[in-house]
Amino acid sequence: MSTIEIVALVLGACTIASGLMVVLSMHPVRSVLYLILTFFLISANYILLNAQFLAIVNIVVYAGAIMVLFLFVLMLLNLSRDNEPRASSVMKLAASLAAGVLVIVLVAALKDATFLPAAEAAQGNNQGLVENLGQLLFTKYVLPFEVSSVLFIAAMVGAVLLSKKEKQIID
Amino acid sequence: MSVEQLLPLVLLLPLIGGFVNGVFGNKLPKTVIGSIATLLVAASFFLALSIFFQLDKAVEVKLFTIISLEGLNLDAKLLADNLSIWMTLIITGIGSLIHLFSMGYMSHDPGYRKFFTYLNLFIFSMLILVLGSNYFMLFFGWEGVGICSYLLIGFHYSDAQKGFLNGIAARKAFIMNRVGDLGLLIGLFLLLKQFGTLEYSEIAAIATADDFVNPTWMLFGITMCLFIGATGKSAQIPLFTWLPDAMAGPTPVSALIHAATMVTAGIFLTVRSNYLFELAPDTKTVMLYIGLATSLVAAFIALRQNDIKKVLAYSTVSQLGLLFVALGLGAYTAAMFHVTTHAFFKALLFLGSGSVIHAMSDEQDIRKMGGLKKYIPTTHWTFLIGTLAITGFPLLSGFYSKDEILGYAFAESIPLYLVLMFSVLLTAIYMFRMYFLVFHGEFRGSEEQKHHLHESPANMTVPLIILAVLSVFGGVLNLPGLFLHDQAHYMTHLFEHNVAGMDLIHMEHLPSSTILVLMAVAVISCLAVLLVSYQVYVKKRSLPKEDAQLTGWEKVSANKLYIDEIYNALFVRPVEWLSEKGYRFFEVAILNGIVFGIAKGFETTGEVVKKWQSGQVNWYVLWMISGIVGLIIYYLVKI
Amino acid sequence: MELLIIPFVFALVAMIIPQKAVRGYALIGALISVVAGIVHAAGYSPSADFVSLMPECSERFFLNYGYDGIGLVMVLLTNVITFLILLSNYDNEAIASSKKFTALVFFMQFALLGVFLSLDGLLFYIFWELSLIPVFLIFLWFGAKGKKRALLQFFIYTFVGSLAMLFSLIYIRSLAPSFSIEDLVAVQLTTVSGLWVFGGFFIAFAVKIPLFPFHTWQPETYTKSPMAGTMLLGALMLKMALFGMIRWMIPLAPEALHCMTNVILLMGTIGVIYAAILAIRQNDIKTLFAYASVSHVGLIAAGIIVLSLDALTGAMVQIVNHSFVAVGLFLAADIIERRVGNRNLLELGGIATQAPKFAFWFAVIIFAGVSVPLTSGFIGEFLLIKGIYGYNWIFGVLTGTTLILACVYSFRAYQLSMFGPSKQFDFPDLTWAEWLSFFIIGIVVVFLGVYPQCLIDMVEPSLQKLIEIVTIK
Amino acid sequence: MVLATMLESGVSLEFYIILSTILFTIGVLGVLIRRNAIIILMCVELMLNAVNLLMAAFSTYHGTGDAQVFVFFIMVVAAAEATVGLSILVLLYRNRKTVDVGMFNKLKG
Amino acid sequence: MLSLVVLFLFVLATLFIAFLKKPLLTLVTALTGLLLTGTTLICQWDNPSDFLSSYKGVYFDNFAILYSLSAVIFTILIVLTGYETFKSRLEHTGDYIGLLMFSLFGAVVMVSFNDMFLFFLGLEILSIPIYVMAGSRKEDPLSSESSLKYFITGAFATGILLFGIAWLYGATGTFKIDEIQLFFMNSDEVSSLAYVGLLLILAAFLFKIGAAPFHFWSPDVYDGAPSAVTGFMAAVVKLGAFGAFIKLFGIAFSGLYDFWMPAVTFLAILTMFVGNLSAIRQTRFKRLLAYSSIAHVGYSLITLAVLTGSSALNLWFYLFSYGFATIALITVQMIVNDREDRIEAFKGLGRANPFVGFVAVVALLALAGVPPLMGFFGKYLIFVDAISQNPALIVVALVNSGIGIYYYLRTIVVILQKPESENAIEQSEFKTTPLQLVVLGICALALIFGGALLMA
Repeated sequence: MSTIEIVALVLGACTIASGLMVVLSMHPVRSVLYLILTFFLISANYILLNAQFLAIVNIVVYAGAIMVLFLFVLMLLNLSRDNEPRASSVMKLAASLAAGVLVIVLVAALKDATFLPAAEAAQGNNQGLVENLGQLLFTKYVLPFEVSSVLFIAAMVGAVLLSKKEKQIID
Repeated sequence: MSVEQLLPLVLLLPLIGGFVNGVFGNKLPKTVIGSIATLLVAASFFLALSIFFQLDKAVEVKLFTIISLEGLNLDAKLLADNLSIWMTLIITGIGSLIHLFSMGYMSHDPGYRKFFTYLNLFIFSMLILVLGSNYFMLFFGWEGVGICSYLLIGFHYSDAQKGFLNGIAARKAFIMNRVGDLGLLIGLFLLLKQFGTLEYSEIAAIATADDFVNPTWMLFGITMCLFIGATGKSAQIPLFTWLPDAMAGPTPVSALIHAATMVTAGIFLTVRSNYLFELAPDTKTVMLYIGLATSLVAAFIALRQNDIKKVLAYSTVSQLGLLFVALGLGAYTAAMFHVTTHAFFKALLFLGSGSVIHAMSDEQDIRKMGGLKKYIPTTHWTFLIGTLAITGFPLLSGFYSKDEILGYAFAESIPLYLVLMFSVLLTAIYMFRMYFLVFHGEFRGSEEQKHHLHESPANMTVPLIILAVLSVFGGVLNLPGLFLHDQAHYMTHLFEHNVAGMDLIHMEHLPSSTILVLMAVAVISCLAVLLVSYQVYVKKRSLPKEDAQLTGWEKVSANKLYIDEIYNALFVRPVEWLSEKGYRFFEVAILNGIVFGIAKGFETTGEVVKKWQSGQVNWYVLWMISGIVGLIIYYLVKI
Repeated sequence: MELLIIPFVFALVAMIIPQKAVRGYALIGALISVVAGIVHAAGYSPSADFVSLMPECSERFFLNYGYDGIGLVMVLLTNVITFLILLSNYDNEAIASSKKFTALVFFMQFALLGVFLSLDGLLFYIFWELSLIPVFLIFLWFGAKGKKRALLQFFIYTFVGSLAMLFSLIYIRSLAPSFSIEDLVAVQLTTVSGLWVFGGFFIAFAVKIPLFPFHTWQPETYTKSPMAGTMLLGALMLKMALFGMIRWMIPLAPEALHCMTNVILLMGTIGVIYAAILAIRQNDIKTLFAYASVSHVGLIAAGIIVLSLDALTGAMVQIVNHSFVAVGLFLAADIIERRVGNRNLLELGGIATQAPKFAFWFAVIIFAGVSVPLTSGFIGEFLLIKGIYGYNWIFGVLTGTTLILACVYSFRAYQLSMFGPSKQFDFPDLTWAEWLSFFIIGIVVVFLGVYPQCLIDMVEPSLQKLIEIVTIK
Repeated sequence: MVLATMLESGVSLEFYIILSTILFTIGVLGVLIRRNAIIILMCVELMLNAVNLLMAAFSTYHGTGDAQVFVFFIMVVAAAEATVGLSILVLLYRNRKTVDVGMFNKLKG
Repeated sequence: MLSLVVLFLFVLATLFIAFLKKPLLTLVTALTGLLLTGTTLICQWDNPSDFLSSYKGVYFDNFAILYSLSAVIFTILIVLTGYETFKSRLEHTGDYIGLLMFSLFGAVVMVSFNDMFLFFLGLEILSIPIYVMAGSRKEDPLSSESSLKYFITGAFATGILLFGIAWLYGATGTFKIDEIQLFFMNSDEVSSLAYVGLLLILAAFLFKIGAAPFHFWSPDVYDGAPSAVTGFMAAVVKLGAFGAFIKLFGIAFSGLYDFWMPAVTFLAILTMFVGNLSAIRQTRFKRLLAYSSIAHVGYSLITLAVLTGSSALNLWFYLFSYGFATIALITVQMIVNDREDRIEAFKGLGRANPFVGFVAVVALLALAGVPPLMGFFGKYLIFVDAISQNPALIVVALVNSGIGIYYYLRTIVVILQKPESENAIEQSEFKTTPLQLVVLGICALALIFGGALLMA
């Protein structure tokens, strides 16, 4: 077993553990923090996968922006208390069962998977670098890129629509 | 005019009468209505008479095609031969007399116009029955007379007390007839299957051809079916109980339909099909014994009936039984002879009874009568003649016709003869009982009735007199060869084409002495009964017991052998039970239950499925996950 | 083509004419249709081929109309019966003066004519379903109290039935180049696929005819629906199914006949006897007539399925007869109900004395119903029973009992309502419109009873062809 | 780079698939058993991250950048969803003073 | 492509013009935009062109134009019918209309995409505005609840979809539709990655169209969302989702047809039953519509389960007819405007307002599949196409149509029934606006003559 494997395994285990803690910790803020940790660990995985830019973006966008937003809302709504009602035990059992079976069947499906021949993992395999991605994004995928801006506008309009306090309600 | 022209006219005249009276009658005075009806039937009679004398061979007149299909050709076609014209004469002849009688009898009835309309329509139907040249036409008439009979039995439907029962009697008559009709209809189908046609002439040609191979079972089936039809119309066991009930109708109707004409349709049918019956001896045997049984049973019941018309009705049934015995013996001409004489004296008796009832202000119970001979002499004398004729009093018409049949029976077997003789004896007993109770002794009715007693008007007595004359002299139509060789067997010769090819007159093989002995036996027995009855009812003045006091055989007789009750228990009740329970427990509970159960099932399922939609979003997600897991398991299983 | 256009136009125009003129308008409209039908009949020479209404564009599926003798008879029947329905309702102010009602009846006529005239499977189905809508609305708007259950039952029943037919049509369509009847008939099926096709049709028709045990919707529907609705149902809609058997079911899938004949025959026979027995003790006059109808049409269905020329001819005669008789019977029931306010036989009686005309015509209808000779009912049943008898004598005898049972319940109904002493209600005699309705019915019934050959001549070639198709396949 | 050769050196693609599957399932589990809507939203984010990881792994495996571009778009969507989701939650909280999804069961049946 | 640009520009225009607080002007702008979009779409008929020729991200072939155009038409109808509601919040009128148009944008992308990028983005653009719109009646807790439910399940489904796309990518190494298609056609042995990916994508689709057992969101969301949004979901969202569905499964995954066909068939049957059976006992109108919509999804899935050359067209026609019927009913529901949304509230509608009653009945009959309405022809096309392959499936579908008739008919009876008393009519006054009447008229015309036109 090579070093890399060990690193990968440990990293994987940590990621999973951290992810589990997100779900299992009962305090919302703690969940958020575990999630941020998970994001960091995933970023580490990205680096391991030679997707350096992705790793950075992941931290910036998720851990930096999205999770802060979550925390913000959590604080705003004053929900940072450990008073979340527990799911019913039936639900818990069913959920664990479903999740367990899901993993098992997915892994079972993977059992006899055949893969396309891997790409030449040449030394110059550096598509994960920012210039390559930028190249792709602004030439080949410029249309989806533009379309995603539509998505953002829509989301923005929607968010404004929903969050704005109605005058009538205030009155 | 030729026969071809006259024949449709004979048929049409009564129809025209019915139509005119039915449509325009409400604007006409009563006398005109009655006259139209009577005159048209009489005209029909005279036309038939002229045909009768012109006729030398059978004539067929095609009117139009009813149904023409591949392999099925049914024409509206008339046939004039001696048999059909003979029947026509009886129908129109007696019919016109009864019409005449009705003009008086029904004069106070509000349904006067309706009555004559129905009566004319009946004549029309009956003429179709006898004049049609095929079984299909016969069936038309067969059912038509049934309908008219239904209408006329239930004629007084709005009567406050008896209206409802009249209706029931009418319905019973029609339904029982229908049972027979179904048999006849199936007989028709069988005929079509066997012969491919319903024309009498064609069937006769095939059946009497030399190379005809007798399909025994088929012919047995055909003739049995025809016979079932005949039992319905001619009131034989097991379908005879409607006839006594049919007396609910006005008395002229009983005379015309339920004595003289319609009930003899079965006889006519059998005689028409005699060549078929000859090929099916088993049916003849059945017919013989059914006829015998009917004759006995009806005579037995008649012994203790107190309704004047009921007695006559059972007498009719009994006589019809006798006729079927004759037919069973193959004595077709004798049967026709008796049909004729029976038409005379039974019509006479019924009309006479009508006259009595008329005089008694619609009283029919003979216990309330008595001593009427001095109040209504004409009726009395004619009634006496009728009674004597039916009991076979010597030299009256009934004597000849009955004796002929008895002779055939004797020729067949002596026990048969004895049983038949017994039945004849019973006839004499109940007829004389009735006669004496009605016309002799003290008047037993109410004062009011006594006050109203009067002889009927002329238009009622004239038909009585004519019929009495016919009853007396009707015997000459077919005198036995014993007396006058030249004029004897007029009817036998008349019908020899209709019943040709069969060995019929085996009575002729009986030695003259035997015949004389038989006649003597008949005469003696008749006279003996007359004397005994006279002793009992006139001298001893014994009266019928009250219903409650009856015991033993008398009770059984008075209650008509409980046959109505038995039929009720056997057929009516089960069907009604089935109808009610079937509706409640099968239709509603099961069939409807299934339909609504299915609907209910869907609704319940809907209710259950609705619960699935719990409103909890976690569960929704869980189900989605289950779906995905299911899909992937599907993959794992499939690959 | 005018056959279809006339009622359609009249249905549309009915909505805009003035209220006062509705009744006259309705009669005129119906009369024009009758005349149009007669014109077609006068120019028709019987043959087995279809006379196309629009020969130049019959390849367009929605213009593929035409008739043979059978179709023409049905068209005439529809037009005359529609006229009769409008006429007999003339005095029922609430209904006859309603624009909605008039429009719906014309619309119904349109749909029915479509059913009888379409030579295209899909078109047939469309009209078949379309015909439900006016009846549904008539039922809904003019029906009796407590109709909802009956309404839903009837419509779901028939809709589900027609879905089965849709299956058959689509199934056979997938094997044929087009939906035109010639193409569909030309398809050769295996026994199994034939059973599928046949079965689908059969469910639809069995529900609508209705055959035992699918008949349970009928009594309730008949009692709850207004008279006009009952008439439309009993006189015309049921005939759609019988017509459908002759025109579509048997020629399209004769492969299944050898399996199904006995089944249908049995159902028909049971229906004949069962419904008749049930009718015997019914006290509601409409329920009684409903069961009577079940009994009669069971016989027709049984006759059709044995596929002999005489039975088929008898079926056609009986279809016509039953339509007229049904109109007559339900008119009588309605007259009684409207004047007495009661349909219970046990509480009726003595009407004949008060209303002799009514009593007479009611009797004529009853006689036709129990197939007395000289009425078309006799010709029809004679031929039907003969045909069934020729197929199997046991069934022949069993179905023959209808002759007896029909008498039992019909006469019971007639007697209880009309005979006996007068009861405590006032019963005016027929109005002229009612009288005329009865008169027309009576004339037709007697005419066909005496001279059915005119009808037979029209339908015989087509029936011959039907038998031929079956024999060939 | 040393790390670039990790696939050849024995850390197989399966490893990453399984890893991301497990992460994904943890996200699913969170959605199922948590009742705080915000946490549920976070769990969805976790699911999306699992997908991202898988995408990145495949990208490296196939040697093209397309999948990494796809990951960007997923992030875009995640951000948009988070925005909208949070505003819905804010709205709900205003209405009902709770974000417990168990309480939102007025619509059912 | 041009149409997308036009649409986007007009959405922006609508949003900005709305600041003027002149609702009519906003409406006119939006309608102009929609009509122009429609026109540009029509101009592209039979003339598929691409804005960026090197990368065919979207591709407006006739299929795409047909679906897009229908979506545009439905959006116009929804905007018209919902205008009254939108107008009531002046400061949000533009947002409402704009969001619906955004969603339409997503729908157009979803039927014209050519690779997974745009498919995925289109799906999100389609969905996210609807999450918002479902909750747009902010003071109404039910509306918010429906929004939340839709959002959670929707986001979850997005996760599933992406997971599926990832697996698929792992197997094929491409995001392009045509390449995926080629991959499945050519490779003898397909990796299990592809199967699992396909199934996950299938699950996401089933969620989006609302097929059992992924349908649970739809009754709640249909019920809780404002009526116009419900109509939009039933008509446009479903059209977009089905368009993408058949595009992916009918083209990209057609090589694996034998694999996914039984699953789809089974789910179609399940969906039909769940939808119809649940609908039987509903008392609320929009829930009824929702379950009926589920049932219709079941019928629509038949086209996918049998997949022939004409499936896309049949499916389109079916959804087209379904859309008209649903929009008509939603409009009627808005006219009735019962607070509790009871079906009983429809009582006397036919009497009080015959035209509205008539359209409602026509629409319900069309949903029930009664000829000669458009809905019948929709069903008919699907069934004819399917019957030779799978007669049993058609039997099941017909049985379900039978069940469906029950509740449609019940509703019709309620609509047409006479009210118990005369007062009842006066109590329930049904207010209509001219725009709604126009919508109803258009729907009725389409439903009555649509089928005949197509068959001709």
